[in-house]
Amino acid sequence: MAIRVQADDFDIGAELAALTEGDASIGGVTSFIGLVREMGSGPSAMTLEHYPGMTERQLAEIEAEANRRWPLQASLIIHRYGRLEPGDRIVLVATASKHREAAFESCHFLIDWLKTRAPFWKLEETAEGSQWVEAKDSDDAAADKWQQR
Amino acid sequence: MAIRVQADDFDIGAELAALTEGDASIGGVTSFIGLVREMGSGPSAMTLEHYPGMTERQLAEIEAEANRRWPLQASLIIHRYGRLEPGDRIVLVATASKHREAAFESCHFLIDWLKTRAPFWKLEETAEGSQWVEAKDSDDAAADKWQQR
Amino acid sequence: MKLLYFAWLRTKIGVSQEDVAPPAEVRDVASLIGWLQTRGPNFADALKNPSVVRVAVNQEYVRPGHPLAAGDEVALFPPVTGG
Amino acid sequence: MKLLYFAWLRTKIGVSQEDVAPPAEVRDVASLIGWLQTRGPNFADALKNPSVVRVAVNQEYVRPGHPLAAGDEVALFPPVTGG
Repeated sequence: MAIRVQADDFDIGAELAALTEGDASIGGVTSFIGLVREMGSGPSAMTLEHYPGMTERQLAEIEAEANRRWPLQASLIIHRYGRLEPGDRIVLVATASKHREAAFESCHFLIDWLKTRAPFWKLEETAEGSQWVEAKDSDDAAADKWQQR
Repeated sequence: MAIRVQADDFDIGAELAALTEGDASIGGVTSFIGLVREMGSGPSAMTLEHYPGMTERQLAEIEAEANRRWPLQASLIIHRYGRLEPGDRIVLVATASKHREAAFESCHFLIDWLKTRAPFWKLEETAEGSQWVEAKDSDDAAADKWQQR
Repeated sequence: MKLLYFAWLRTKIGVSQEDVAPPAEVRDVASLIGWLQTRGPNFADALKNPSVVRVAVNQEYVRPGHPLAAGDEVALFPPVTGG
Repeated sequence: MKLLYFAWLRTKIGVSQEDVAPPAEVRDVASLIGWLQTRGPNFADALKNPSVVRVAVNQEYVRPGHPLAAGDEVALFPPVTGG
């Protein structure tokens, strides 16, 4: 289990290799990479604000919950903050398990819960000035489906 | 869309970076890496046999089906053959989409269908000699759930 | 009591954190928000719709009825949009 | 007609591929398997349970009733175990 909150980019290949290093009981690794999307008219950068301290605590709680629900050999969450441009990586979530179902479900769970619980806020740079991104109902719905299990 | 069947290992970081390169409409990339698991008593290598020609054709059909079912910006399947040892990578499946649900579902679909359709066979080296791995009912069940959609 | 504001709550209020000593009748999160609304037009505007304000006490999410103590770290922010 | 065998079908039969000219009554996959079973104890053993044999004609999966033509590439193999 590992959590990192950082301004810098990360090396996907190195991170995923380190996740499984030395544990040959792992049969599958599922990962999700979130990227800054170009919105509507032209490139728009954004700045990610977060709540230092609470962020790490919430991510650790979400990761611990995934480890309670699924038999995981390893897990990793890296989330960036600061100014990011379209195409930049925002987040990496990865889970490793003996079997692929557990890896898929736990990885999906982590990103869904992170989206509604980890204290990050996106400030988008638009042609009309900076604008705080509004939370999406679809994110709440995605997180809720894991409550019903 | 890309398919590769090869004996050599692959570079996860480079493959995933290339998948999203130049397309800032991509919001999420889900990937699955399958690894050779150490079975029961001690390390056991394996040899993956395949059906050249049909393998590429089946993988391309599976990938085309995923692209019909989900709005994908990019997808990639790399599958190795030949002799592999515990901890070695066997397969990489990755899908990129504007939204994470499509990326997760299509990636999961690809590996489930690949497991029951792509003509690969595992020959395990055990203490009692080489043994062909038997197909798992759980793989059929995993693939079947995508039929019912 | 330490107060923290994030995202548009921070920009509307105009400060990111402050130390406050609320009156004795402020015993829970709901009454804290009620008191903050009286501290000026910036607070009144930022907190005019408490249903869109999320609150964490000592870095854990809490509900409006959550009791408060003098040494608490209380954060107010909009629904999160990371990931 | 080109025949290909994979995995334990290949090791039991002892060849990986061969060119054959089946008799005229072999018109579909099921009758091909019936004919192959008569070609020796290695074939009889490998094909004794046709329900565990998967068949591809020209690299596409087919069912036992699938018709065969002289120039077809026919592959016989056990259920796949890759990924």
